[in-house]
Amino acid sequence: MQIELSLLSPQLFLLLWAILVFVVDFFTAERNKASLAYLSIIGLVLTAIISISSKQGETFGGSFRADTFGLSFNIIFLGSAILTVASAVDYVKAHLKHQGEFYGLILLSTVGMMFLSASGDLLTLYVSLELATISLFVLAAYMKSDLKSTEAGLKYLILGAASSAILLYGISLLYGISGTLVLDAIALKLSQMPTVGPLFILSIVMIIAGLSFKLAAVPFHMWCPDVYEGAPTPVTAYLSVASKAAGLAALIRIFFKSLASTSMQWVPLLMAISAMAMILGNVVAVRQHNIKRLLAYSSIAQIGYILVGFIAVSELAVTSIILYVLAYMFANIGAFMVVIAFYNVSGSDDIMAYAGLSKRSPFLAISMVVFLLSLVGIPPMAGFIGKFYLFSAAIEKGYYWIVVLGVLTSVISLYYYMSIAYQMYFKTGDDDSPVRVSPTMAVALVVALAGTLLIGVYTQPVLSAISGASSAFF
Amino acid sequence: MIKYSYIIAFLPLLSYVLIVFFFSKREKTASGIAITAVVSSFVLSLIALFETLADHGPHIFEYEWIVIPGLKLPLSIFFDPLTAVMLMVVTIVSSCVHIYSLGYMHGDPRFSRFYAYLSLFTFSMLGLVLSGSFFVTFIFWELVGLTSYLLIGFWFEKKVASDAGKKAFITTKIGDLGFLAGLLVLYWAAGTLNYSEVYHQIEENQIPAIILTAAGILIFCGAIGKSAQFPLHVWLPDAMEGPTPVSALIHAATMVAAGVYLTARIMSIIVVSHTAAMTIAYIGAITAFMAASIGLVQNDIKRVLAYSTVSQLGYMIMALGVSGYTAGTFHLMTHAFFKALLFLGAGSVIHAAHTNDIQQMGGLAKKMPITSKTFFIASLSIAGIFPLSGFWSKDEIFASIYHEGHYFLLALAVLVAGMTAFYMFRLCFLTFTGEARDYHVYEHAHESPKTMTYPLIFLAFLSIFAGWVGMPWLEHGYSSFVYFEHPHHAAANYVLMIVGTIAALSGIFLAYQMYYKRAIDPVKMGARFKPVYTFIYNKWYFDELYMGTVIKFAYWFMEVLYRFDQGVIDWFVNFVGRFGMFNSRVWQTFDVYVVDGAVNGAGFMTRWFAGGLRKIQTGAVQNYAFVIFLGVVLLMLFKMI
Amino acid sequence: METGIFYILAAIILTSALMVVSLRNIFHSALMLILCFFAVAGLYITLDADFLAAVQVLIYVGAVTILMIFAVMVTHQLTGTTMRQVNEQPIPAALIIIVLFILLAIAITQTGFEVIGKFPLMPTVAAIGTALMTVYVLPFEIVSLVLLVALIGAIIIARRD
Amino acid sequence: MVTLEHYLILSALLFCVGIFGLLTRRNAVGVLMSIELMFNSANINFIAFSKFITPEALTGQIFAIFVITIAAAEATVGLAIVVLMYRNFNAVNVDKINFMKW
Repeated sequence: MQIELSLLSPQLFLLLWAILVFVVDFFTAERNKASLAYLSIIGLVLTAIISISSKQGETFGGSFRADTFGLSFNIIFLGSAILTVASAVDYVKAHLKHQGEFYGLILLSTVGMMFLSASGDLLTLYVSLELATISLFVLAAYMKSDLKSTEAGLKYLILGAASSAILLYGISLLYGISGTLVLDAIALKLSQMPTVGPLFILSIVMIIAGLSFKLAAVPFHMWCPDVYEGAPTPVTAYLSVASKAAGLAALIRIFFKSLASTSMQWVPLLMAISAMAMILGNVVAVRQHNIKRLLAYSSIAQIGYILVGFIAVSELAVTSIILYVLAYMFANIGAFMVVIAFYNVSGSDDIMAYAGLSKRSPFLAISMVVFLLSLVGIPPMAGFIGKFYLFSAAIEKGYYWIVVLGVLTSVISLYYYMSIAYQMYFKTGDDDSPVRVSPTMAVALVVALAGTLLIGVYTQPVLSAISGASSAFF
Repeated sequence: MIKYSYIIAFLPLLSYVLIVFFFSKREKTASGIAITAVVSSFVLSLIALFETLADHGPHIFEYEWIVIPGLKLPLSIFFDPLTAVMLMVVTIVSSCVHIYSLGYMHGDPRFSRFYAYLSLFTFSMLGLVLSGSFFVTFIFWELVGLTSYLLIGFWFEKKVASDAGKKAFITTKIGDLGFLAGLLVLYWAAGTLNYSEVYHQIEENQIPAIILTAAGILIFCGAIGKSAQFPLHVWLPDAMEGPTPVSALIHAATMVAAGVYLTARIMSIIVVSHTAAMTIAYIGAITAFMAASIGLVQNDIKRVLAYSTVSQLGYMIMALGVSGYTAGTFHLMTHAFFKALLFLGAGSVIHAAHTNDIQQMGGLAKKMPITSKTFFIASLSIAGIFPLSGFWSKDEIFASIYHEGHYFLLALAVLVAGMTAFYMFRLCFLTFTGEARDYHVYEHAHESPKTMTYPLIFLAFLSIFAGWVGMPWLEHGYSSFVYFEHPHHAAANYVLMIVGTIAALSGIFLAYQMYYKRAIDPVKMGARFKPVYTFIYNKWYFDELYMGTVIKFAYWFMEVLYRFDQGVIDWFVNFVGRFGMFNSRVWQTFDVYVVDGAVNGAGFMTRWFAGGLRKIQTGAVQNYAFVIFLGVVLLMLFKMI
Repeated sequence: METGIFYILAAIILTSALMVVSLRNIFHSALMLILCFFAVAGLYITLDADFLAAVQVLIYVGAVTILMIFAVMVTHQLTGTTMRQVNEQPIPAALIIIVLFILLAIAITQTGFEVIGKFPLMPTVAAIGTALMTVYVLPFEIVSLVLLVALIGAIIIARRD
Repeated sequence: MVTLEHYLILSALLFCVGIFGLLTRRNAVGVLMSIELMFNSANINFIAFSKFITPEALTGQIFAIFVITIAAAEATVGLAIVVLMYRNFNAVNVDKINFMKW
């Protein structure tokens, strides 16, 4: 078997860099630990450059595929890691111990996700998913003296392990039915079978359930609000984007590659989940007072929108999902960055505390509004383009009801997103001291803003970059 | 110029960026940049207009924007005579408002930001007009909504203002949902959202009529929201809490006109689908009448103008609904000028009097000669008095309704014209003439600075002459420039002209008697004037009866019995007053309980539902696990059974 | 003979598993877990997976359950047998698993597997070792990272500072 | 004769018992034990399929090795979190840890 290690260079580079971070951590004095964040950012940026410039192909007998699809998701993982780390510097310094390990674990989790998006068989996929997830269990409980963080870690771990077991059981059944773990071979085997049996349906339900846990799609979302609220906010930001994107990458790899011929069976399942996610996420968000919980429910709803893209098992579907996740990455991490910046000063995540933010920091307030509008899907923000693509994928297949539902629930989302804007702009708080934003955070915010607006206004370059992604499937 | 017409839109955007990033602290520079940008846009639009006069087009330019397999969305410009006219309207009114705001907003702590928002708004509006596809139109449409939200809520310290901003945003958003759904339907059927391609397919009968009807009505929902048509009109009167120049810009000339513009853009659907056409026409008619009747009894100067705007927009929509493409867009243009003038004049009055209540004004003409004269000119124009602008466009509307044979709508239109004249002159007389009713207000009143009065004079000029381009005797007038499919050049219908003028004059005369001469006062109702006015009132009476619905008839009948012994005049004056009050109360009740109720009710239901759903989140991790497995089992059952 | 062994192992596995989830004393549960894992290892032998049986005993019995018992010891004073050990949802849980089992059982019995009658490789140690170093070297490396992460994470979380 | 179905039914039963423990056991360590039972049932599947479906490729057995490793890693982190929870809340019963809800 020929092994071409150069295809793995982004993953291997980042892995080595993570170990470098752990090593440098030993020799860094406690007050200089922030430099590790910058070291990590450098590594992530370099990895992104290597990813873009490294060549494509497959190795390890098809277990590892470096293709445009994987590359697109790698950029999303790396982008969210960069933004997360950049926004975390002050927060970590103020609230967390073991700073070096914090950044190292984020890098290792990213490595896991990058292996995941490149995996060509179920074993590699499962193992790299666990690499990404176990790092996140630890990160969720990282604020050890904080009760909420501990509770978040516990809930995430128990439900995560249970979902992992369900996923595993589903994979074992799929393996039994097809006799192989390689995604291509499963597709071949399934297309030869005249009908699919009931066990196959149980296995896809279990696989969907296991991966939906990562996505936080209803009814596998229950961990999401609690963990988002309890985990350190940078971890929440990372969880809300990178972890979801990882779940999506796995879902697309499995369903669009191996199970494409049986889409009649699983599209209704995903639609049911999507509809529930849109309704529950948007409706329950209305009653939240903690901004992290609100964003948790909003992220549940966002997954509902993204799943709409799965209806059309087509090139448009892959492109639109990647585009939306990209838009979602900038907007959602951006929103969490504002939350972090505000928490660093005020120590509060209560929406009421945001009253008068427009006067305390116009920059934070307007950034928040831009991110929220992108999440609602208002032009010219990126979210609008993304939503438009997703919905046109559904229209293409004649699923009008889900588009109507998506649009209606978007209106509800407007209500709770705008209630944040209302607090910031039309209320006055007790405290009107200016909120200072550190330079690193400001740069990261500007990047997220630029991403949100540029994708919305000038989409074509992004589209042409990701248009090759669907060639891995069709 | 047409080829580079995007520059027209981008100049205000450039101004916005410059102000926000570089000149937010320097007020003079900021306003200078904004005014320069919008005036340059106006000059460029003028050049483009002349080019269009030479070659009607449509000129289409495409710029690649989003292209992937299965979906192509170019950024395109669709430049036809209507575009040229809209560009003129937007840039002229916007320029006036920019200049006027120098005086009106003087000393406001967020002066630069106001100019930044004005620029952004102008950019969005120009983009909306220039765009060559429904998709891009929708994007600018939303941007217009967003910036108008910022402008209405500009004085966000006032709770009413920020609430009004929200109400405007959310109410129009409801209409936008329909718009978006319509676009999806259209895209699904036609495979494109470009104006030219969609029109082409409709002409070739490639799209089934039923789908066109659905798409047309859904897209029109967007116009209902933005142009404040029944039943989504509720936001516009509230939006008067914004600064008055904003009202002039947004609620007179541009944003609310966007709905009319959009309706004109779907004219090819209207001519194919009778259902869609009649829906549009009757919604316009209902709006026109309802808003006019409410306008009769309002005392806030800006609210009268707001209801008047709603009513006039209904007029335009009604005209478009009966395929009066030329008429609707013509009235859109003339209305933009005189209504902007009215709002700016009202702003001038408020600036001087520091109150919005016309009952506290009176006699201001002596103190504010320019404002009062221009206000009278605009009122004459909106009332449709020969030979001012409003006369020609209103006549064109009558003619097109008459041409299509909708006599009921025609009668309604004439009635509304009379009502319009009445409430406008009621406003004029109460504000500018007679004795000062509040000396405190009167003493402090003064004429506004030149930055405010010059735009008034300029707009007064336009209010008189802009309509002359549409005189029916002109060989190459408006109707041979902006038309649908082929020029529709109707001969002058003198009967209609006279009817319209009589309606207007009757309204003015009634107002004159009631509010200037105080001849008819509900309190001092005497028999003195009985013989003079019976005739006039009886004519009105027939109009009303002709219009009447069952409720009105019942009300009239009750009134007859109740007022039997009080004489005809007394009875009739009361009838008119009561009817107006009753009518407006009915509509206001409708607003408060039905429309607002529906909006609030939806919110309440959501919150209640959310409260219930939220309780699933018990906090106990094993309950969560239970939900997960319940989900797994249910999904399995869902697929297995 | 073969059938008899299967049923005996199955009975041990299920009984001990039931005791794991139901015994009041968590320490006894841990001991039952060991028994269960041993029986599963026995089952692996009947499935011609000798290496797996060894791994099962080494890792599960030797490492995981010992860790569990260690954790039980650490948290000892709270694990008194007098406390109720079952939460308030056993009945819904029982309903769920019954339905799930019925579904699984129906599906399993209705599916025709393409069973291949060949005798599997024995012993498997060499073959598995080769496979892990060739075809499955990538997941093997990744899983070593998983262990690294778990190690770092467990130290960071559990240590007192 | 013991067929594939025998093993699968046994594994299904074990899986369900594991779920029952996960859903009802109050002690956090007990919950982790139940999850281990679920992992084991999946492993029984893998190895049974390995014998009956792909006797020569050993795919299922290899997968089972990875599952065991990952289960061990998850248990390690899980027990660490249980220790942390014991320290912070002075409790080991998971249903006591419900401060974040709604």
